[in-house]
Amino acid sequence: MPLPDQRASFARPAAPAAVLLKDVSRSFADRAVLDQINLTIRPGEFVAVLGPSGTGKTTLLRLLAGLDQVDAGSIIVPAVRSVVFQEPRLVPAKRVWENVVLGRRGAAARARAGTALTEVGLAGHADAWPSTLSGGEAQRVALARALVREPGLLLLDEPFAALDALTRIKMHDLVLQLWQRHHPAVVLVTHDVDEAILLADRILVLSNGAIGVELPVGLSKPRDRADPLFAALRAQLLAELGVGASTAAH
Amino acid sequence: MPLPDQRASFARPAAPAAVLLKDVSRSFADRAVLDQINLTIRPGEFVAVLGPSGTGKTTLLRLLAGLDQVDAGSIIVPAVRSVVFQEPRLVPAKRVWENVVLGRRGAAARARAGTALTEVGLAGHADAWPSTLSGGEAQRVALARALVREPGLLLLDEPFAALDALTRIKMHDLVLQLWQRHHPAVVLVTHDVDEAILLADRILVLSNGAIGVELPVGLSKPRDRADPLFAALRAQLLAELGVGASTAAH
Amino acid sequence: RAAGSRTKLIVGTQDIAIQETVIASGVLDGLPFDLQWAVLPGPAAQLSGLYSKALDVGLMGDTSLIIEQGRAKLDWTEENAPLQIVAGWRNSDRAYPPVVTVVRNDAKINGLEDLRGRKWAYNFGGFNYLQYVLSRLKAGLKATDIQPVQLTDQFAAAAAFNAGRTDVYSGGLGAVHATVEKGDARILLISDELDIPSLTVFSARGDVIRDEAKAVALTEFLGRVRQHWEWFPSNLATVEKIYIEKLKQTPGDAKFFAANAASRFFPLNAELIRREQRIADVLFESGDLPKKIKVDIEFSQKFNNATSPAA
Amino acid sequence: MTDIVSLAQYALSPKQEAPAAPQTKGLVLVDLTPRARTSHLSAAWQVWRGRLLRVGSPLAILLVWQIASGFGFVAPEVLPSPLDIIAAFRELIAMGDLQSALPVSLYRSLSGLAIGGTIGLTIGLFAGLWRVGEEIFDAPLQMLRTIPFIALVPLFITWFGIDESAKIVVIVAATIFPMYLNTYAGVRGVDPKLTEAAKVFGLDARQTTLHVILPTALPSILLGLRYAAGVALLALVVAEQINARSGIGYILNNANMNQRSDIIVAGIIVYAVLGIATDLVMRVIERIALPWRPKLALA
Amino acid sequence: MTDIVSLAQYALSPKQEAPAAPQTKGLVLVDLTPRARTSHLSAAWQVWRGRLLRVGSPLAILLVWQIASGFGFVAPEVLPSPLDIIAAFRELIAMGDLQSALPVSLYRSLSGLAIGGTIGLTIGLFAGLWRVGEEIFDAPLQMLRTIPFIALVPLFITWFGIDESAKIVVIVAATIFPMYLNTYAGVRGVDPKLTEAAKVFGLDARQTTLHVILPTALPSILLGLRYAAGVALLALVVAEQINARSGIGYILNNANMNQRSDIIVAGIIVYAVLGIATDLVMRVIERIALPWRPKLALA
Ligand SMILES: Nc1ncnc2c1ncn2[C@@H]1O[C@H](COP(=O)(O)OP(=O)(O)OP(=O)(O)O)[C@@H](O)[C@H]1O
Ligand SMILES: Nc1ncnc2c1ncn2[C@@H]1O[C@H](COP(=O)(O)OP(=O)(O)OP(=O)(O)O)[C@@H](O)[C@H]1O
Ligand SMILES: [Mg+2]
Ligand SMILES: [Mg+2]
Repeated sequence: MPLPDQRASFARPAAPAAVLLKDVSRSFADRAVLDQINLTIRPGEFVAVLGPSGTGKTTLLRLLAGLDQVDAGSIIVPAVRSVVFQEPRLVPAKRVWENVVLGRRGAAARARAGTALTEVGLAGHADAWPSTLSGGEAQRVALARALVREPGLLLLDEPFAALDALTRIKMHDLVLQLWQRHHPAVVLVTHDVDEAILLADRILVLSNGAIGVELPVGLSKPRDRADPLFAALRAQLLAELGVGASTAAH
Repeated sequence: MPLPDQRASFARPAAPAAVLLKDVSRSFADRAVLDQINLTIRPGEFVAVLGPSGTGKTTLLRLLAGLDQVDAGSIIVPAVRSVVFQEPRLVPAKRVWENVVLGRRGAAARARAGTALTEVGLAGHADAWPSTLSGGEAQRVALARALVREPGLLLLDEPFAALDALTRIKMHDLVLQLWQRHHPAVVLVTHDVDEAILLADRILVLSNGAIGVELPVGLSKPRDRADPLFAALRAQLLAELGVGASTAAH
Repeated sequence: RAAGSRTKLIVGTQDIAIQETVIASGVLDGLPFDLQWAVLPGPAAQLSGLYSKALDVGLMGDTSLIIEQGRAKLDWTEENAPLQIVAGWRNSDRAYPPVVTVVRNDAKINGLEDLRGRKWAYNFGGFNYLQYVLSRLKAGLKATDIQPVQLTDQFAAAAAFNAGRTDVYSGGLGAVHATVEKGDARILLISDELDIPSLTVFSARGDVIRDEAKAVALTEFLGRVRQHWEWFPSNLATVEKIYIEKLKQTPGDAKFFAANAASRFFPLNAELIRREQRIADVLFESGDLPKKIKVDIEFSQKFNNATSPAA
Repeated sequence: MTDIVSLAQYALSPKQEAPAAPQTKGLVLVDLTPRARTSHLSAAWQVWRGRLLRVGSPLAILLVWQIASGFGFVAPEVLPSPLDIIAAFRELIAMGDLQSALPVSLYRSLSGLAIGGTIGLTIGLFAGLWRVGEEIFDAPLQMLRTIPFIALVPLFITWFGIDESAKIVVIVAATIFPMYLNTYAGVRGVDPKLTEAAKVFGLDARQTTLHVILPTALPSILLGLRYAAGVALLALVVAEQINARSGIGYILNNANMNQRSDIIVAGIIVYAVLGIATDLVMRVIERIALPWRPKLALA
Repeated sequence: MTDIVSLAQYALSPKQEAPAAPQTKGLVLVDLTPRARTSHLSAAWQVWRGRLLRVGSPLAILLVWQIASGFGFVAPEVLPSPLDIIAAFRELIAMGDLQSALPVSLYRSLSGLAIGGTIGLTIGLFAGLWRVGEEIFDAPLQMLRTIPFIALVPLFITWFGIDESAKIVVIVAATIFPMYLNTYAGVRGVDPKLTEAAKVFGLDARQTTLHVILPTALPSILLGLRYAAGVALLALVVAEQINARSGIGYILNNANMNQRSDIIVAGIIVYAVLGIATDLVMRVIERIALPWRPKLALA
């Protein structure tokens, strides 16, 4: 698999890049969770990140979001970013709609929240308190909150993990719509290989602190799971994740 | 699909049943989330529950766990129950191993926690604080905590949602092992249709406050995703969940 | 009481001044009973100590029992009087009046006639309050004719006066003497001009006075305190040192207070009782006492021999 | 259903789960069905037991007290009997002392609380939000809180005079700290996950404070207000030593000087009633200000 | 990295994100790379700024004060100058007053705190865990807290005598409430999700308390201890009116009666220092008892 030369693209700072990571490292308690990561993401590019549990996907997203600082290396990202965290992170003291337009008030904000909540199928819960939501509902509120903004970089940390198949498909469509409208760079962390292939332009597999594999997805959107290329990509990625065809079937 | 006559089986209380739900209803703010549910689960039976987000799966599990009370109907469950909640629910002030054997102390408990943590692949995190865990790690700790006990009923609320494919397979094996050893009745809530088919003896689809479909899984374990019966079941369940073959492929 | 066990007398004081000078005077040497001192500031604490039998003898002003008797639910009689004064003392030198009414010089008060409408600091209770009431009455003024500033103790009242927050102050001279000596204020009226006895007294519980052994001890104790008063004037330097070191007074204050404290016991005689009776009547008329009382039962003359052998 | 009070019922009294007969080879079953009618009655009983006990435990104290003094176990000088106290109340009301004291004292307390509480809240927010705020203000406030105002009345008079404002200054000084400490702790206790989210969504300092930190820290801030309200009442006893002619602190001080233990105890009871009233007001405020919180029963 | 103190740096000062040049059609980029060397220096500076400010703000007060009195803006009766205070300290130390006062007073405070704190903790746990506990104890304690002990010295003498124990009783009575209220609030604030988990895993009341509720409520309980420790010091002024011959409360009361405003201010400073010492001790206790909490800087 041809790895694009990160260093070369970084050497030309005028190149159209929304995200530039150079030799980024991050350690916790002397364990290097991320070890000299290099990564360039074009504006409007949709990148999916796969990788075993505890391998540093969330850590990478926190660095991109500006919530954590690198121990070494340099990092350039768009000024306006939006995040769906791995947990919903709703303010318990604010109603659902207030959480969606966090920081804004008034009828306009309320209307905007209403639209976003309708899109995620939660129009009826606009006035509820976060503590009364089901797991998937809370996750969709967090999604709505991230999508009402117009970020240059959209960071999604397993945003669909708590959703059933149908809702998940609807949310996929929603994210793709938004992406087609504003063209933010997107980094989507997921454990669902199919999801990654369905949505992303490029798929990274993180493991042992490094980007193990970097796969461009050459399929046109919308994509079809039945496409043989899809199946090939899936097999390749699953193998990369340690799940051979035999293991996958138990 | 032949629905077993719940009422009939309930009428014979001496019948070997681990869980007996009769006309169980539960409402929140006048919305009946569960509406006259009838359900019998045999000791040692593995039941998977599917259903759209916000349909009452967690509510059902809370009732079975004894954490919530029915508004109407009656409910009988084993005295010893164990739960993996939809969120990890780790005590932040206790180290990971102390969370696993919550309530017990001493070298024996410590050793037992160590074994359980090794099984979920977190031996190295035994002394960590919960706040330093990644999402999937926390979920596995919660799983370890549920599995160190010997319950008559094991309730699992999307316990593998935050796990990558490989870790997920390992955790499936772990749950099946435990199940084969102690034969608890198991109720597994999941959004992953394949997971349900791989693990369960019977699959329920919850929707609109009722058990819409009840499918026995007639496959012998271990199961093979490539089995045509498997594919048929999957298609049937996906259709039931509103995901036709066409939608599934986008 | 088991044979051989010594009588014990617990004496309350409001600060450590008197106990320190009594001890320093050496009069307690070879005391035939056990003496225990207890410091409880304020007359209320002294009375509580007495009532709860934590104290046998308490130190207070001579008006405290007047108020106590006036407030009592049951009328006091010779038999049931819970407390009686057993000794009283003050400095007999007019140059050291115990209580005074003082005016600030910047207030331009030349005589009693100028007191109308002034801010007047005093504290409630005891002969300080009496000084205020009698000064005001002497000036022919009602409480509504002035701006009364009532504070809980004379230290607060003095602080208000010294800081120039009031024009007039009634109470102990000690607390304002520095202002007077600086020339910022002058004395307008002393207690003797108002016929206020202003004695500091020891009060004992009725059952202590009736208890043979305790009464003997008390007699002995008062006799020795009398010796201490005799020792006192000729040992002012020692007293000053005690005041500076133990009470933390400034040297100037210590000099003043030592001279001021040089007292003698006054016999608890008919003359004193007559003056005290007038006080009780004034307090009744001013509305501060709910009932008319006879003060003679507040005085036990049983110990006069010990305090004033000549009388 | 996650009523926090039900913790007791849920977590700590397993007796509600009547074990059903073991049905299959050692598997013990329990019947979780609530007995509907019983539970209806028992809910009513719970509410009433609550009210009874809340009123009952002070009444029980009163009863023991009356019995003790009625049978002469306690001398009236040690503790006046309840009947004496009632007489004292009659006296206070007949003379108009109590009626005039309450508005005066409440006005002093409330204005002191308003000023001191605002200062404490502001500094608490500042120190909670910015490290530099903590560095500047924490030490002086830790010092302020241990200043024994009781021993400072003369100094207070020297500094602040003998007017109404001096009394309020005492209350202000006493209420700043509880408000500060709880606001500070509340702000620092806000889950960093939430402020991280606010940061990511571009909220500025003001917005983060207003929309995330304040609402989340509100329970702690209200606890501070609860304290401060109590302290504002207590400080009256000191404040009303300063040239007061009315007020409940004055009544107490005056009774003290006049050795009226019956009035002192009556004053304590007034204080106790005000304490309970404060508590009720705070419960109502908490109910209104924290609608998202699992409700604590008012009963 | 989720250091709670860094809230300020993270959420509220976006200036650390130096905007890089906009590179593509309106997409503004920022450079999040920390400037390594600068940040090393700035971390050290942060720590030192912290220490400086913490010591500096009290010192600044001192300086203003000395200047004010040195230039005669304030009369020495109104506020003795710092030099006067130093002289007063010399005097107190030379006479041995301070040296004897501190151990005596600390002993009284600590024993009162130990007893009162234990009672408050116990009742707080009881009321927090069981609704019936709240119903029984809350009203009496809400009453207790507003009792103005300052005005009750005579009654205290009547009830508890004039021994050492009476002094400690005053402190006990004063420390129960802060401990109670914060324990209660802490227990009630424990996330019901955690107690639910404990219930499901079969923990009984004792285990749930020990393993889930106490550790989770500990921050709040320690806040209560912080309060109670402060109150235990303050109550000395009242306690040491009862037949005391030494102690810092006694020194203050005595200075009050002898109009030594320099000693009063010295006493206030002793109190302030004790307040800061308490704070430091509590910080250490918090550090040790709450290892799982994002660390608050000690500096
Ligand atoms: N604050 C922290 N302190 C110590 N260790 C941490 C901290 N945050 C994360 N880690 C560790 O770093 C590793 C990577 O965590 P991260 O959350 O990035 O994993 P992840 O790839 O998102 O995993 P998952 O898929 O389970 O969410 C984990 O082993 C975790 O325990
Ligand atoms: N305490 C509550 N108060 C009010 N409504 C509630 C409460 N708990 C749950 N609900 C509502 O009940 C419905 C069912 O919730 P539940 O958690 O059972 O859904 P779920 O099937 O588990 O969904 P998910 O797959 O998203 O976890 C939701 O719409 C939720 O908003
Ligand atoms: Mg993660
Ligand atoms: Mg759920």
